[in-house]
Amino acid sequence: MELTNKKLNIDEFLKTREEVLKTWSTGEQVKDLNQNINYAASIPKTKNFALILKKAKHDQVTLTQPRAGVALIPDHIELLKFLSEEGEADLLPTTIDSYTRQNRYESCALGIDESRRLGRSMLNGFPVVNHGVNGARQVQESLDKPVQARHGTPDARLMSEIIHAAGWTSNEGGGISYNIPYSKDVPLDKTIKDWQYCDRLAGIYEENGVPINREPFGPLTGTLVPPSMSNAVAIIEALLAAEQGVVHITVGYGQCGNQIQDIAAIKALEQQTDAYLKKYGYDRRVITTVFHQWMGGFPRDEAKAYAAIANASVTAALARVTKIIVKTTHEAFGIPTKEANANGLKCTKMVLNLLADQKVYMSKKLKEQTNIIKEETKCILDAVFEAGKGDLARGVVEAFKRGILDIPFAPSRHNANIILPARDSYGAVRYLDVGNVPLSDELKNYNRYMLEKRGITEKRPVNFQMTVDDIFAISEGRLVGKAKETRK
Amino acid sequence: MELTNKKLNIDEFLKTREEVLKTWSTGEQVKDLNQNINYAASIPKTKNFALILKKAKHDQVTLTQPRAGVALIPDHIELLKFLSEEGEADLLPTTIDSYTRQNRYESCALGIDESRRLGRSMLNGFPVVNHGVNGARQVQESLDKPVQARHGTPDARLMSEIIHAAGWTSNEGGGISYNIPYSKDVPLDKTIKDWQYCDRLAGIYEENGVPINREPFGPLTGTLVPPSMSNAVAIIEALLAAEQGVVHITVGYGQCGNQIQDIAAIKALEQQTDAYLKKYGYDRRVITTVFHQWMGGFPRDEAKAYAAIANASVTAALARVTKIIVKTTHEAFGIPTKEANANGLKCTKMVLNLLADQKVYMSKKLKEQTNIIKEETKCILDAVFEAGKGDLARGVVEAFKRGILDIPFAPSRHNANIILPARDSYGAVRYLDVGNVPLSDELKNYNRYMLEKRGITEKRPVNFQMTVDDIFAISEGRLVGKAKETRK
Amino acid sequence: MNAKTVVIGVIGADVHAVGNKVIDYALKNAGFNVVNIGVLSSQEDFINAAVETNADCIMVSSLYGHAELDCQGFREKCNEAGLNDILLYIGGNIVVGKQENAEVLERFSKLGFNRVYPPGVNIEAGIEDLKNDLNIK
Amino acid sequence: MNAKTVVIGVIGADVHAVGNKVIDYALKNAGFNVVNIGVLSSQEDFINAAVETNADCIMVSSLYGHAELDCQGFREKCNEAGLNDILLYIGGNIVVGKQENAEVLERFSKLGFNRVYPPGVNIEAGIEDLKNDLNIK
Ligand code: B12
Ligand code: B12
Repeated sequence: MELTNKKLNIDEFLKTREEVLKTWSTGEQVKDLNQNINYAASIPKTKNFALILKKAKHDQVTLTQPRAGVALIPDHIELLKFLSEEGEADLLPTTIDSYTRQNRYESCALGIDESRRLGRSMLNGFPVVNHGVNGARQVQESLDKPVQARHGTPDARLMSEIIHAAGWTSNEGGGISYNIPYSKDVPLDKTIKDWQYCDRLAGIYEENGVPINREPFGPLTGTLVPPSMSNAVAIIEALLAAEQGVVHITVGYGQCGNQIQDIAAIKALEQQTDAYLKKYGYDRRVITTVFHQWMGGFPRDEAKAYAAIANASVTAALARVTKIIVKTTHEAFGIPTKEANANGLKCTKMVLNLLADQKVYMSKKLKEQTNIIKEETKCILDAVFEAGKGDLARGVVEAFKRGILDIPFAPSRHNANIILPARDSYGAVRYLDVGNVPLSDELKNYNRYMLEKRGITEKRPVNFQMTVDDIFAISEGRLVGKAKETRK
Repeated sequence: MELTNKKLNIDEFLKTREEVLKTWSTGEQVKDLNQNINYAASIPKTKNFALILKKAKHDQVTLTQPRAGVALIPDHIELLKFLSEEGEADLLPTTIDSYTRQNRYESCALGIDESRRLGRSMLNGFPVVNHGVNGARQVQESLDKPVQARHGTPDARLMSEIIHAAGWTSNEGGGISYNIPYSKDVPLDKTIKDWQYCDRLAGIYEENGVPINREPFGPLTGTLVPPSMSNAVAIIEALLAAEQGVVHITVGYGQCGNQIQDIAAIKALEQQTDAYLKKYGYDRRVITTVFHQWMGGFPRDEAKAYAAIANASVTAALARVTKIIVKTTHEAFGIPTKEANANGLKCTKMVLNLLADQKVYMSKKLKEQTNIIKEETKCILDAVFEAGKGDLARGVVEAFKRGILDIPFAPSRHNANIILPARDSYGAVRYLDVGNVPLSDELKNYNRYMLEKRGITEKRPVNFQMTVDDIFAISEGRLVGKAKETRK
Repeated sequence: MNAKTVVIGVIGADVHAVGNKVIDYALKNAGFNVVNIGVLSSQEDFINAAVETNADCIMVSSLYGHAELDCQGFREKCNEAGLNDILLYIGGNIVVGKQENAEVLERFSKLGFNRVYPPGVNIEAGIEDLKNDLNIK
Repeated sequence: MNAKTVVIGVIGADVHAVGNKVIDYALKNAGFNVVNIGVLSSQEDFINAAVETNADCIMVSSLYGHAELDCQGFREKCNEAGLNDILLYIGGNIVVGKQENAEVLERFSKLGFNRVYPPGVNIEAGIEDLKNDLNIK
């Protein structure tokens, strides 16, 4: 089948499905789609991710969600319970381990064994495919809040079958956002197709009365991604999902660090996602937003990590996002303890509470930055559609080839890897090298101008060293990187 | 001598001085004012509080300062060194214990002995008068950053003599701000006179080439003080200090919690202090600002306390204050350990660094709130001048009698204690009962309107219970207090 | 009903007034007769007020950390004044810094306090205990 | 000067690419010959690259926490491939969670690594050690 942005037809879907379920032994258990849906329909509404998000959007409150996952079921349940109770998390995750993400289920089996033997989790997440639908249901049934799978899996078809069958009502990912930052050599047309499958699956649940939330992974590589680039990808994935019948979509954005730019990016993302969905005929979609606390290298000092966490939460609160993904003070070291994780949540929630009744007020600067992001995003999206001759799915593949879409620091061979980002003097992320991203001349000049300004202030050339310094900046205690000599 | 806002004449000053120095044995050691000034002149410029603040203002950076003080000299030095090095504090304090503040030097002596005996500080600060000028110099000489005395002393004349003679180049306090929140029955005319002495002393150093910084204590009772009330007091104390020849003045403000109102308050304070000083002929004054992180009841949970600290730091950074006074995660419990204190500092500095290159941009809302605070402040100040028939010092005494100046929750008998504050729906602090504060009808209506709005939203009467709930709100994890039933 | 009388105040060189005002309000709301001697009060101030008003309980607040110094001999002075049975409560931030609760409790029990409240215990808890201790329903 | 050759890459199912790109840049700046096999690399990928280019050192990055699983038998495989003297470095976030440095160091030394870098040690430190180990001034 050639790649195209069309709703999968059911026969095709079911044929693929048979093969998917064979890729690991636990696939067998979720064979009966109707039964799966019935089970998912039976869980209480208060545990439905999509509905809780919709309510939060309506009430204008921001919900907190941690990342968390360990190898063994009882430990994982204990962990999530702790984050729910002690950490006051509103939404629960299950972070999936890296072997599962690469469909290396045998390695998972080894990791599970080793974890049992050594008494500590040897996997960096919960191997949900190996644990199968019963394991996944056990998790969901032990908790009284909605559960989502958070991963980074290029081919998440089997996983998606298992989690939805277990009543996990949200799935993170997308054909671009779970490929380019998460793999080296998986072709884009394959991941887009595989995620069409996941989206279609969600659509089928939706059509059968079980709202399912889908969340494109906004931050991508989490490192100096210009807002217009990540927004473009989020909007594309929202459109691709909508085509497959997905109704509840959460578009995401990873904090860049300049408060005005970040708020502008959220506003632009929200408004443009809405507008593009309408433009392409996807009505009655429920669009919510998610803000990721700083996704790049984190400060090692705990007090400073708290600062990064709380500062990000201020931005989220003022921008009134629907949910915020929370970091911890252990971020720079490794998977956090449950206590550190709960502390990150509590700190975040406290900031949200302190600012619950406040919001940002429009200034000239905010309007200006919002417009710039929107215009840049439009340049990119126009070019993607054009590259696909009107077909968005094919456009994406072509756009990555040509570097129209180009994600900084991505490991994938299918990413052009030409553009370079850096911060301007105010800490906003700009295109240092715009590569083949088809910005208008005016926008190119603006980006260049803002960086030259920094170059002049700091008396240094505008080049890759600036980018490198910016990569380390936050972990070394500031936003805008200082020239290398002053670094240790 | 009748109270009047006139520069003390030198004979009068020296006559008083003789008596002051007799009030405790260590007074004798600072008898020679010239020698004191020469010593203070000899310390490096980098340790001069006034100069460092001036530079920070020029560079538009925000400096951090902790609170800290223990009973014994070596421990105190160790503490400050730790906060300077590990905590990266830019400015150092010495918090003075509560007995010294009440001039109860015998109790201090007991506290010092008990601290030695028990091996832990039995005093809540550094008893600088008992340690005398040599002890105070030892502290100053052991450190490479400027030192300030922070206290709450109605009669700080002897203390001021000792600290300046020891090269401590900043003194916090004022005739109102160190009386009304800090004592029960000390007459205002006495404290104003006594602080005229302290100001005149600073003025004499200044005239002899040693810049001395004076800082009226902005937050007052730290609990729901409407910005215009604390700003009015700060401006009055700046004017009183300027009359005595003080050049370097830091006006302060304690966070109320609504970001827009807080930033508006800082802007209003800065601009009006400048304007009033110029209006009354005090030229060439160097006005800097200080922002106090939330001064009321603090959350007990450490992660939540970090949130309060960092959230306050965001406001300070965006408002571009010259310095910020830092709280700690132990705030709700007691005097912090040096580690907790350093962590508060590091968290604060990290937020400041993350936002160093950013600022707030003018919005309609910010302009509106700034104007409201300015107008309220002007109503109050006009009435104070009028009450004193043009003499500010006498006006203050009269204004407190009449309740023109009226500070919520103050312990002093000389405070009218009529006004009641409460938060509006956005968390901004308003006058619930305006008492005798002479706001214009328009401003009164505005305050009332904003609170009625909250009453309607929350379906509850606008009364003292609202105030009580707001007192507990932040320590219980939010900004706007919820009705009592929901509290434990 | 014959309202019970409580003397409240903040001991020593302590000026923290907010809690004191809240306690005043809460005790009155709960039906007690409140004699509030305010901040900066000495042991003698408390005792005189209690003797004069024939009080059932003295609720000492101390926020600033000097309570250990300020309360030495308090119970003995109460006895001397004939207040042998008076309930002595203390609460607030009663020691310098964050210390082990159990240890602090013991220190103040030794000083003769019937009930000792660590930081963060609000007055509501004290009122409940008081009702129990005074057999009020 | 005859530039020394270093093979770099990220082992296992690990896709963290940022550090890898920075290390590439830094080693080249420091005058090394860099063979970058990128993320998601197996032990075999590292060894093949080292054999082909006659490398002096293999610098393994592992960020995602599975290094202990991914590195089992690495030194032995090197030996089998005739890379007996090759320097093996590893750095990044090499274990799951925040663990005692000393213990982690020991575990990886046992796996045959010459140098083991805990989280937060930047590549600059590794380059200095490499120069020492290879006698470069
Ligand atoms: C950005 C990031 C991501 C991005 C990566 C994008 C990409 N493709 O590159 C995304 C969001 C995709 C991601 C995904 C995941 N991540 Co991640 N990620 C990070 C983060 C925040 C920063 C990493 C980074 O770029 N740092 C900046 C670079 C320049 O520094 P560096 O990588 O540390 O490298 C430097 C040094 O370590 C050193 N160094 C590295 N290798 C070597 C080798 C030698 C010999 C020497 C001398 C030095 C050296 O030098 C480098 C340059 O100075 C870290 C946490 C942190 N550090 O703050 C977590 C972190 C590495 N991620 C983690 C995890 C678990 C994951 C996920 C499994 C899922 C999750 N929980 O989100 C997936 C893994 C997917 C996979 N299969 O690998 C964990 C690892 C846990 C552990 N070890 O216990 C971390 C530590 C976060 C945490 N505390 O949970 N992540
Ligand atoms: C506001 C405040 C101030 C204001 C007080 C204004 C005023 N005149 O009232 C100002 C700024 C002036 C101030 C000054 C000082 N303060 Co102060 N202050 C605070 C703060 C932040 C809040 C206190 C408050 O109002 N809370 C709200 C009220 C409603 O709660 P509360 O007072 O705790 O009372 C409740 C309970 O404790 C309980 N309770 C109280 N008493 C009793 C008694 C009984 C029997 C019962 C059952 C219950 C009970 O019920 C009350 C109502 O629910 C606290 C720290 C905190 N809690 O976050 C520090 C704190 C009390 N202050 C402290 C200190 C040291 C000082 C100073 C010495 C200087 C300094 N370091 O800044 C001076 C002292 C001056 C003096 N001579 O007393 C310390 C005490 C240290 C210690 N015990 O180890 C604290 C704990 C801060 C800290 N961690 O360092 N302070």
